[in-house]
Amino acid sequence: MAIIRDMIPAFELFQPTTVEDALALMAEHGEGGWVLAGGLDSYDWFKDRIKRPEAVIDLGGIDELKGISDGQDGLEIGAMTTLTEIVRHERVRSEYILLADAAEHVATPQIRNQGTLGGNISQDTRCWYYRSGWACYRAGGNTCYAAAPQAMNREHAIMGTSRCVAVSPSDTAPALVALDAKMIVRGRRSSNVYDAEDFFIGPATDITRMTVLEPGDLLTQIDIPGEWANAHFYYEKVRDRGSWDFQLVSVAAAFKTSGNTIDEARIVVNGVAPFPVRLDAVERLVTGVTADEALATEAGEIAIQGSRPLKYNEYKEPMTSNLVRRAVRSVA
Amino acid sequence: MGRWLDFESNPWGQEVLQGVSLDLMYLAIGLAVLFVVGHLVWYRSRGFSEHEEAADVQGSVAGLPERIVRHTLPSRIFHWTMAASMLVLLITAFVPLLGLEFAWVTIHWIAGAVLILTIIYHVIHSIVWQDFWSMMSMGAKDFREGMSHFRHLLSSKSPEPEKPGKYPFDHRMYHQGIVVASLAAIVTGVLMTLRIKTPFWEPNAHYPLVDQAVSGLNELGDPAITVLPGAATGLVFVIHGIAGVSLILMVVAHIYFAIRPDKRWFTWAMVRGWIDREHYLAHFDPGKWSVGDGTIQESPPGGAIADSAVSAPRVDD
Amino acid sequence: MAEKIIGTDIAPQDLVAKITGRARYAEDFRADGMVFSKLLLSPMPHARVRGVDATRALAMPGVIDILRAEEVRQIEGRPGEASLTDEPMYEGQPILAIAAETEEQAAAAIEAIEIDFEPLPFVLDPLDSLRPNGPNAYTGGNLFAGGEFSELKWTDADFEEIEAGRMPNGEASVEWTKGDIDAAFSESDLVLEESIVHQSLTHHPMEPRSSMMYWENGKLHAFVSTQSAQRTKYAIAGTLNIDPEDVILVAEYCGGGFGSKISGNTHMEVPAVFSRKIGRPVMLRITRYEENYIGRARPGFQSWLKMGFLADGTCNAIDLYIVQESGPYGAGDFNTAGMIADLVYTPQNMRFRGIPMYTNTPPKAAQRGPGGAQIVIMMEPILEKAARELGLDRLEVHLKNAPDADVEFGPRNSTLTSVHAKEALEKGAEIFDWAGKQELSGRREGSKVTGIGIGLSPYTAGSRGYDGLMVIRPDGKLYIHQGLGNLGTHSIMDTARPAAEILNLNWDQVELVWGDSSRGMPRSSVQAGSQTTHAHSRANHAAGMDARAKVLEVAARTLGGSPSDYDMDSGRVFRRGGGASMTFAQVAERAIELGGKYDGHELPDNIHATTVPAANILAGQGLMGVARDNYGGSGGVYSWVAGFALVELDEETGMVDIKEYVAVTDCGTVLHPRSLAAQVLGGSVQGMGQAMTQRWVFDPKWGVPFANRLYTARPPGILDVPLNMKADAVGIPDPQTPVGAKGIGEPPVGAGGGALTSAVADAMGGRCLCRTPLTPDIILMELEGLSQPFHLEQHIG
Amino acid sequence: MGEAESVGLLETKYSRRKFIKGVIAVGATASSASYFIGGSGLLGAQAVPGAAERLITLTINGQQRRVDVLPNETLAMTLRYRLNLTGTKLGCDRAECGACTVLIDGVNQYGCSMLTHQVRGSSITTIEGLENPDTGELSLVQQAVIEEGGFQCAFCAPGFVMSMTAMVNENPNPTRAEAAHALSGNLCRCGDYDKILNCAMRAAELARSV
Repeated sequence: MAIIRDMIPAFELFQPTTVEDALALMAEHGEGGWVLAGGLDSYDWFKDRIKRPEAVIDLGGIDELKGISDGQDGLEIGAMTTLTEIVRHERVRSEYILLADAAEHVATPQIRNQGTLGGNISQDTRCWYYRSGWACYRAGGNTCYAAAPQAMNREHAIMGTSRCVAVSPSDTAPALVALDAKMIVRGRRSSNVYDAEDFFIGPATDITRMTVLEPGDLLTQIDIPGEWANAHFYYEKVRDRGSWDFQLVSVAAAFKTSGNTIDEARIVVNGVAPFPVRLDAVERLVTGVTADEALATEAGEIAIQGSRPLKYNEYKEPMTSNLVRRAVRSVA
Repeated sequence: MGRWLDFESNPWGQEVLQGVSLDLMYLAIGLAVLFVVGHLVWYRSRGFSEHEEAADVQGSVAGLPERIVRHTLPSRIFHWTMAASMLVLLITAFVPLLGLEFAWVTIHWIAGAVLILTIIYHVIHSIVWQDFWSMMSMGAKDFREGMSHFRHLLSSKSPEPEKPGKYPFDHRMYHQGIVVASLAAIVTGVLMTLRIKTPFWEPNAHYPLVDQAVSGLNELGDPAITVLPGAATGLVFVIHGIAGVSLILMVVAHIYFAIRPDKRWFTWAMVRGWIDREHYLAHFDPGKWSVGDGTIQESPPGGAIADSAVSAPRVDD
Repeated sequence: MAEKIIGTDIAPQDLVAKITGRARYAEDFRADGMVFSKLLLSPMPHARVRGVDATRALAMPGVIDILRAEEVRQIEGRPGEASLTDEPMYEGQPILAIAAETEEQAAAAIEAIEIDFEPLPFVLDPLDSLRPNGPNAYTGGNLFAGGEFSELKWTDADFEEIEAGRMPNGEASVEWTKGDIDAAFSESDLVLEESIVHQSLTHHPMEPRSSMMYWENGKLHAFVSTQSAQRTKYAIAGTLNIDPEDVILVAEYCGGGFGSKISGNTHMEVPAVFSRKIGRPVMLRITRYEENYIGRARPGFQSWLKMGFLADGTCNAIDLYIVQESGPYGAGDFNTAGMIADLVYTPQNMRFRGIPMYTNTPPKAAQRGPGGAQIVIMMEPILEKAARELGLDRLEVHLKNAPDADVEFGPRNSTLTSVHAKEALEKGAEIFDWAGKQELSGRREGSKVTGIGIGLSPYTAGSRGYDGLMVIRPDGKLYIHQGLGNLGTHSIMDTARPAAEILNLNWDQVELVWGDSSRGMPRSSVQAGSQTTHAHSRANHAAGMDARAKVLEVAARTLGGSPSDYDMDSGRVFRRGGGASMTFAQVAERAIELGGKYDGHELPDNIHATTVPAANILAGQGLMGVARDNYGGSGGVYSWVAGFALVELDEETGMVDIKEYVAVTDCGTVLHPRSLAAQVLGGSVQGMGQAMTQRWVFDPKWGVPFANRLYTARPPGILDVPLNMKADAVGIPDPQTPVGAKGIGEPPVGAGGGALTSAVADAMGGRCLCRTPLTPDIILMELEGLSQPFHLEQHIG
Repeated sequence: MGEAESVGLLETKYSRRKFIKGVIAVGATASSASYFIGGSGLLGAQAVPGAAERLITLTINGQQRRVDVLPNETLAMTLRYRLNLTGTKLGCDRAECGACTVLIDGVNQYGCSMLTHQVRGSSITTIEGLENPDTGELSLVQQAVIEEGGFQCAFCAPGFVMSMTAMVNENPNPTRAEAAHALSGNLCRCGDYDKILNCAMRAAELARSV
């Protein structure tokens, strides 16, 4: 069968207005169903004619999934809230600027105007072998083309790999892990709450998925606990171009400080593994310590312990070290 | 009826083997269950005793020790490590496919490495201290022995089969089967492990030379080009898969017999290392498995030697 | 007195159409019964089609027909590109086309085609092909000369030299020398030697090369995306082997080409042949994915450069070896690069060696400043290093080596009409405040280091001998017929200005006619190599003079006296010192009465044969000005751009922030300041992308490109360039052309890119990464003292 | 000279030629040469709650347009191939260049990367809708672009103009850096960013002055 791109194959479109209807449709269509949020990841798959759902379930009409509201403690963000709304939201800016920063680093204004928080964290990896429709492990095949000796893997993972070496592409994911956000996932019958940290899974657990979401599951809401409100935050993303680009490496960190002593920290890097990586060792190192250049440097070194670069991505080690160093340095 | 093999497109759009399908795994599990149930039913129907038959001792026990050493400590250690690693391998291979997700890859290849080591040990050990060939080689006589044993099982009218040597026909057949399946799984397994990150090497997804061999040369006969890249990969996965499912079958059967009351004394032998005189005389032909004089009781220097002492030259060679 | 037109800012006449959506590009045209065509692309970098089974595809709903390679023109006996082929030379090469009522049906049909390929050996990296027993792009070999294929291989010894970082001595297919380099190097006070890799990169114009065509009454109506117009009409006729007058070319607008659509493109043959075959209009909508493959790319270089300098900064010797990644059908960049190196540094001793190596990658073509841009970007960091080691100022070194008007360069000692490189450098240095910025060089703030750089870049900027054609119609307006393509440089309007001034008209008395060959297009240059401004300001000048003379004659013949008694202003011709006068409207009427040469029924015999049919269309419609550019001249026409950049390099991330950029050009008389600035800065921005972000990546195992999307190929965005950029011009007219104007399209690319590679080298304390693009990973690895994962590989990233 | 003539020339001349019936009267061809496959499983699915109907009404540039849209059809395709609003360009069809930028309820988004069915309830503005429908007067942003002589090949221009329009409505007082940020979702391969920023700043200036 010859390959052709750039025409979306036919599918049925459903535009439910309630979560119940959406879940029912998802249950009805199972593997053949495709949930559409902002769609910017989905259309790529469709136009490449690699993913061919029989039914597309557009969440755009479900108002209960949109908007940001005050929870009893912290914020409750509907999964279908656009990134632009998050960037501009007053309370997000004043108390959780980390999330606004991360959201503002996503792609371009047009994409932020359409892309949603739920979509941004649920999007698929950008490994170009996988996205080219090659039958790799993640696609159900028996090979990782990106880990071959001569393979082009500049953007791939240096840690957390297992057969698959693709990285998590999301800019907001590390911020949500750093903020200890809670992901509310509704299934047809049950509904679960995951820590952001556990929401993202690696290939060792399931090589075909980036998150815990299975067919039939719907991420409905992201809760930002008040605990980290107004903490000292640091976000930075290194990319090749000023817009459109996914991160090479990014860091999102939250510190509770007294003076320049770190009482508690959550430090997360992304672009280095198939999931946002929480640096527990670094957190332990810096907790209860007064931040200074020496500490920052040590934190940077610990950050990349156990990393195993591929042929073309060794640079991610110093880059990750330096970003973590800067995050800690920002407290000093 | 499902498909037994899966195919995929390589990056050039050519169709290549991907591996065995899940259906084949389900088939194997199904057959295993069928065999066990079938055997139970049939065994009952033939009215054999569910209990260990009392060994009616024939011939004299004179000069025979109380305990006949059947498996020396090293052999037993080997057997149980191998069994453990084999179980781990099967579980880490098939349980994820049945839907229970966990990080299995590392466990799987480490268990594989253990299996390889135990087998190397076993081969060396049996070549040096045991009669390697007596186990491996099967002669016409062995088959006759096996057939008569089998006929007797089917109908009590058929004449009582003559007793076997240390390792009865079915045991040895089973052993050969395991040898073939494990070796196939190990060779392909190693090739597959080359494709993932281990502390020993960087992953390499391709076997150009094997591809070459599998797909042959193109019309130009130019060795610089592989006609069907990725063809070897699929073959490796298929062989590994087939070996895997046949191991399921054999292991299930093995365990089933091991826990059957009437065969349990075999199992105990693998635990304790010895069988009692009565079982020895009841089930074995001292001519084929002579345990010599009683010197055995004074535990000799190293069970290994003792073991070789009991495996006497076989009458049929 | 009519307004001054040359040198003033006037919004381009087509701008309103462009920003209201009225401007129609090729894919915006529709026709009754139009069907859609889709291409089947090769999945392999080199293969042979063994069999095609389209039975299932052709039976699908809406599917009309299939077009195979044997139905289009094939180039036999030499490497030559066909629009469809059964021996694909690169992954993504079109094999066949399907036409269907809808594009979706056509796509589905392509998927339903069973096609059997035999893979053939392929090579992506020229050096691999040069290795002993390395693969060849063609089954016949890796070089083609004298009508046959041959194999060029280097020895293991050569590759040991390469591994050791030295220039190899392997056989070259092109070589020229001047002076005595060995003697010169022995006199040099400083000799620098580097291996340098310049990446290959796709053109990626905003508009993919879509086209729509149909046949009516034996004539082909072609709606295409092309840089040129008149010449494209003849290109289409040539491909189809039909009478050029049977081609009606409609190309009102072109969404960028940068060298990839010079006279249309290879694949416009598909809708032309297909629509003739099925008798219905065919739209071939080229997608960005397809554009990545068939849209052309700049050839990459793997090269070795040895430069000798005297203590005073004089470059006294250059030894340059370039291996070019030429794709399956070749490119000439490497030769130009050698000449430009000689021109910019004027060493009196030089050796140039080059190999254009065929590879199984998408076809290469001229890309804005072909060869020149690459070599400038490659050499500026070496100059930075030299100046640093000699304790000299880079500006001084450039000034010392830059040529004057008497320069002779290249293998044939070419000469130039005018050179004001030094003036450009000096003016640029002044605007940029080079002296002041020197203080900032190497300044450190936190992890950020400042670097400044210069890029000095020349390129061809003119040609001669084309025709001008214009008519003053009875409505009193001057209709200037342009055979040029409207590719966005505004030259289609700006080159008309001289005629308006010669006839002393106001700009609103002038109409431009372009974009449709049936309306009369004079013989024109192709819109490539920055020829247009020079060539057609001359051609329109000549035709304007012809029109002026005829207006005066008509006035004299009508109102008495001799032509010299008359003058003209704002559309009225009058007797000097008052008295009788005529409007241009009356002049046009009168010209039609007089006939003969006045209304174009008699044409000058020196105009080009392809101008005649155009003039015949217009004969009798008014007073015709038509003439060939006979102004002559000797020597090549080159323009220059001196670029100056200030960057901040973050040593912890490897990210480079371009803070300031200034560019000054020597391109003779300025016709349109704002459009000139746009050309200079726009070209510079492309150079910035070339130096900093754009890449082309191939998987070596499968020969498949991965940077095949805009976000992976990374052309520069608005946040990747300085917020404020300045452009200016020296403004000294070229003495050999009546208007004094030279072209400008090409040179800024090297200036923008070179200023950056130079500035980054400066920020890194004189370390040359000797590789583009300068992405954060490469820079960071260097700063951290880690060894790069590549050596001289061409397609990485 | 006004551009109306120069481009008008082309059109008046065309309309005299019979073949142009096809080329210009695209309104007709939009339906005849309809773009996608006719049928789809959707027709049978309309009973299902939330299933989208194919015949829909879109509000485009202030007009109600009734149009038959497939479920898998993007807005850019509907505009270009069904409604002949070809000012919305397809540069990449992958949300990577911005040439297809349109305003959805005043917000700039990529027309190539949304399903037409998703914007049924919304007010859609394309480049063709910026001029004053009564006077034909150019919008402030368009005037600013003319004043600054913006763009080169201009294939990106409609997208940029739409983004500039969204920008000045949101923030008529941007710094040059803010303007660049607002336009960072549009690509210009001619590299004319400096002039484009001049246009944006001038547009904001004009917007402030009214």
